Amino acid sequence: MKQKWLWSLIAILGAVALTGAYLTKDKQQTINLNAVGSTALQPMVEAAGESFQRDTPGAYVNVQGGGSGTGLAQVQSGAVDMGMADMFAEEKKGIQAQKLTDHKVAVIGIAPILNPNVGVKNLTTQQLVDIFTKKITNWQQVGGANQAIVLVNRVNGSGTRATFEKYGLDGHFSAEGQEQDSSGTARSIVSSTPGAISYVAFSYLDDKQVLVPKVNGVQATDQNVMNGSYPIWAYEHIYTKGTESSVLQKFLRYLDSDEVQRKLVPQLGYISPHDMQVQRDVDGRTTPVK
Amino acid sequence: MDEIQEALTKTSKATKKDRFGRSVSLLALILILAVVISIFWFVASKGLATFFKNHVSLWSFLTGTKWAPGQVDAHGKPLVGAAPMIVGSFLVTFLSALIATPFAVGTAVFMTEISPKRGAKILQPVTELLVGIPSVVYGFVGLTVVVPAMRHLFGGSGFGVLAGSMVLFVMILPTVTSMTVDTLRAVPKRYREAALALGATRWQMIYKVILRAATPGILTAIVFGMARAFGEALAVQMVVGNAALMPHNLMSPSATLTSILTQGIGNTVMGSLENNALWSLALILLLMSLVFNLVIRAIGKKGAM
Amino acid sequence: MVEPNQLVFTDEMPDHYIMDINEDKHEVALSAQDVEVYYGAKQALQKTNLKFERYKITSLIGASGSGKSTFLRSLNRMNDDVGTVKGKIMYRNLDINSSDIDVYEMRRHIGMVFQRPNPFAKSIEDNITFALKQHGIRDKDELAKRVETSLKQAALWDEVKDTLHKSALSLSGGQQQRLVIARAIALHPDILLLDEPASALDPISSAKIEDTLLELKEKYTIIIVTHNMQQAARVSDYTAFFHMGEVLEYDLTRKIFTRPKVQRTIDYVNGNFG
Amino acid sequence: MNAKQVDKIATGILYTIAGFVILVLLALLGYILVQGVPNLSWHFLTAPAEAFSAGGGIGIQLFNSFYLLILTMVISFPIALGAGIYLNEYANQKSKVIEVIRTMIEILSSLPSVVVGLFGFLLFVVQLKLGFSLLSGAIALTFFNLPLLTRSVEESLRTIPNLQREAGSALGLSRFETIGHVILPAALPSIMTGVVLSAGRVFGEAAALIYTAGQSAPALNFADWNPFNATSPLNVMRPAETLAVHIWKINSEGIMPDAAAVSAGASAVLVIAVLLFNFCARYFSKVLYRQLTSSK
Repeated sequence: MKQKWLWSLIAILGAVALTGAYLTKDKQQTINLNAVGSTALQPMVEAAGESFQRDTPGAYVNVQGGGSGTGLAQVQSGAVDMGMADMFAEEKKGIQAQKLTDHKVAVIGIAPILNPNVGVKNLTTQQLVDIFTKKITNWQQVGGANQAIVLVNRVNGSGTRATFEKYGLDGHFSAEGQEQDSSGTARSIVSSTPGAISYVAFSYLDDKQVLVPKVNGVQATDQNVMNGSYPIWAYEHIYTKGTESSVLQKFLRYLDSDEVQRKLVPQLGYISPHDMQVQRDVDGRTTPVK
Repeated sequence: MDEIQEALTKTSKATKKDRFGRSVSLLALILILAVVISIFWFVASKGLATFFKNHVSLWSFLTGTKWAPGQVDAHGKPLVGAAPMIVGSFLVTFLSALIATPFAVGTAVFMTEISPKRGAKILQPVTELLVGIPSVVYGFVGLTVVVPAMRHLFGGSGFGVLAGSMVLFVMILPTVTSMTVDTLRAVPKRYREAALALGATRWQMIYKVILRAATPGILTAIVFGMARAFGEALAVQMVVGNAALMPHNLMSPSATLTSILTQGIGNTVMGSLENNALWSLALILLLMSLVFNLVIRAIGKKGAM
Repeated sequence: MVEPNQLVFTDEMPDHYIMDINEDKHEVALSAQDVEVYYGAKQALQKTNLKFERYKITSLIGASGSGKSTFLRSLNRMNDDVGTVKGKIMYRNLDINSSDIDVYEMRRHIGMVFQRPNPFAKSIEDNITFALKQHGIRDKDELAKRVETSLKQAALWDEVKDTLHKSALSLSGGQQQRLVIARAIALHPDILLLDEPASALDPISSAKIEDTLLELKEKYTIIIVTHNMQQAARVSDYTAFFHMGEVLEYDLTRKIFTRPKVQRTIDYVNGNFG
Repeated sequence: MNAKQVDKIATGILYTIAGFVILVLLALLGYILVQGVPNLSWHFLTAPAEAFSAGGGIGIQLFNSFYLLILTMVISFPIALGAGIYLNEYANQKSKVIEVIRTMIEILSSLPSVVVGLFGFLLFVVQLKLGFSLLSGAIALTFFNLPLLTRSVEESLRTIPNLQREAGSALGLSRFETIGHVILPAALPSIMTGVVLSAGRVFGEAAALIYTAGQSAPALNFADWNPFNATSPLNVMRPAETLAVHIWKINSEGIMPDAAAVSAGASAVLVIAVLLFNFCARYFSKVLYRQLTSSK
């Protein structure tokens, strides 16, 4: 039958093409580096990976989001080479932090954001605590417009929320309220909802859309984070496990190099750990850098 | 034995082909079954771990109203009360079905009884197209159009059960409509002719004959739409507000099972209580899906009698 | 022509009159022995014993639900999926109702035509050649020959010979039914089972089908279920009368229609009943 | 009020409802297109995405979406076809087991796709070490797609009258031959509709892919079509962010200044692609149907 002939021919041609392709494939051995985790860190590692690949033939950096929890769990289980996280591994339940190696690749500042109609220029830590625990429910009570307060939280377990609660709310848990799982959505909700308050990383701050109040009289700027006067910030971590391959070590060194830290990090709205005049440990103790 | 007798007692080529076809297609079915069972097993084992490994009582899980898996209550028990999400899911589901039903049935009647040609020409392709729009885009439109509209109409933040229901209403409308159309088309022509021959007006024919005959099918379509709504995640998540609080009115931000599940899963560590509790939500979704299916089947059986 | 005195009649029960065919003088093509059909727990056909003579047309008549179609469909095991058929169906000294028999092969020899025309959604030509090709006939000339002869035998050739490539669905109901008959005989079966082949057709198409059957009789053994008394009287040599799931009378057609022996048959053929 | 007046009013109401629904649906489509189409350009459709500066395109994502769709269909269609055939043609329709199987498949179809995605993540990406790859994504989408596709195949087959099956068996054809040459061709248009609908869903699916095909789109070398090379577009082991995932990502975490425009443009492209896909499939199935059913 004609059809049978045709199909066999196609099958044979396909097999030949595949074998040919396999035989003529790039001889270059590729080494994959996999990074999974925090979506906040994803663009930076991705961009760094692209330029790293250009300089290191055969290396292939594969970066995926999935959330800090996923990243830490996967690097712990050995499924990926790097776990990207917004928090210290010690802070995440179910992670045995002592088995992981921490690489602090960036510092991220987090600022409260308000809907522009609120009209509040400054908030003290106490006021933030009262707002987020619903002791204060109207902006009038902190000198703003007569407008009910709408809380927009980040998801329970997200690094941004953990950092904000720890350093912005002095360790208080926020009351239940709306939750959004991404910075972009949180910002657009705040910008369009009268009376809304949320918090996002500095890279999402946009004066046209939202109002950024001072915290305890300190402006949310990179400079103030560096000198330690602005309290709400956290490290962005890359965790690795056990012995690192030479290519992985090279990539980690590259992430710490000036090329990344001076150019890429500021471009993405992060702060380089190199510029920090203070440092912090897991328990939140801040000490000056020598 | 002559040639024909021999041929009759031998296994013919056709039989061999048939055996081949039967085995291959059975294999495909078994493959799907394996997939289904492994997913069920996976969800069940993770979802049940909350109760067996983490010793959360089923009762407090289903009735508790505080959802904060990372924290513990005064007795040192984890705060995993799923009641707000369960209520939220049911609210948006029923509400969206309630809004969608008259529109879907009306449109379907229009397409089959009043203007079959135009109806099919415009609505059919539009319906199929809408199914292809990703829920992210629905959510995006919900965020930029529905939520502000709700805010202007009813005050509050705009996020809440009602906004979620409105988005779901548009999402399930095409499904419910096209399934209803199928049912109405299946009503035998002689019913229509008989009714009209008896002097009934078109509306009487539609109302008293067609819709009566098609009721089981229409119910199935609605339950099917509800099942869809119950499982929808991304779009609802963007507009419902995601506050794990008992909704006290339709405008207060609330959460659904899917919205909490989707946004929480990446931030928890596999095997931890926080993670298992989320899988318990997935298990509820699975069981609800089973319930919806059984309802559809029950309606189908009743209609067949 | 078969003469009544050549036939042997068996047990003359008050309400049954079943003729047996003398196998020494008449070749039997197919015989049913104690055939019963059950649909689930419900018995649709009582024990039935019938012999069918080769190159004759046998009509099965009776009211709706009398079991005649059920019986016919059992003869080439079309009821396998829907019910249980007990008893023996003997064909060429083989019980074709046994699991040793290859059903598909058997159906090549015992073909069937249904009440509603069911041509495939293919061209006229492909409708006929499709099954042939599947059965391994590849030769183009042979295929063309079979198409022509079977269409001629089914009295359709003149109407479609120029449009063999057109879709079979474009034919009229009567033409479709004749095409279906042509499709069945193209396989050169031994026996042809027809289940009310003309009931859905207009009188002219119906008459054409009858003519076709009379011609086919030369080469095929035909068993036909019909509701139409006149049709049975016109085309068949033997007639079996079915009632409530059993055969009440089986005899030469002209006897059934002129001198039936069972009261119910008299009622039925005279139109007093059913 | 007499019956005639009621009839008139009811007809009026039906017209209003239908009109309203059409209006809502068209407004939705219109909104997406009006927001998105002005952002479209050749550059936008072909350029790679930018992570944090303006002017990025969606070229790679667009290619990924289509490639992933094809891969998914290649895997899932034969399976769904086989299972659908078994369920409708071979299985004993009264069997309780079959009913249970049908229910299970239905339940799978209403499972949130994020659950399917996570299952795929744990099984393929982690356990089977397929990594974040097109292959993992295609298998996860297959899981997500199978129930619907099976159901639609089964229902398409059910609409073919039994007369056709009887015709086949009366000719001594095996069920397999009858299905292959008679039933399937006749059911083809309806099966195609099912395929198109499920393709639309696959094309727009995001949640199941976030954890399987991944959320990054590494640069591709469109001059290298050897499927075994790392940067080849055809390589199934590479991570591949699709258009729907891209929209999701830029809506949630996008920090490029033109995020809103990119998102709107990408949404419009998605809708247009689904639209085109529908038309092509419809045309194709018509041609195929004509070819299979009668030679001219």
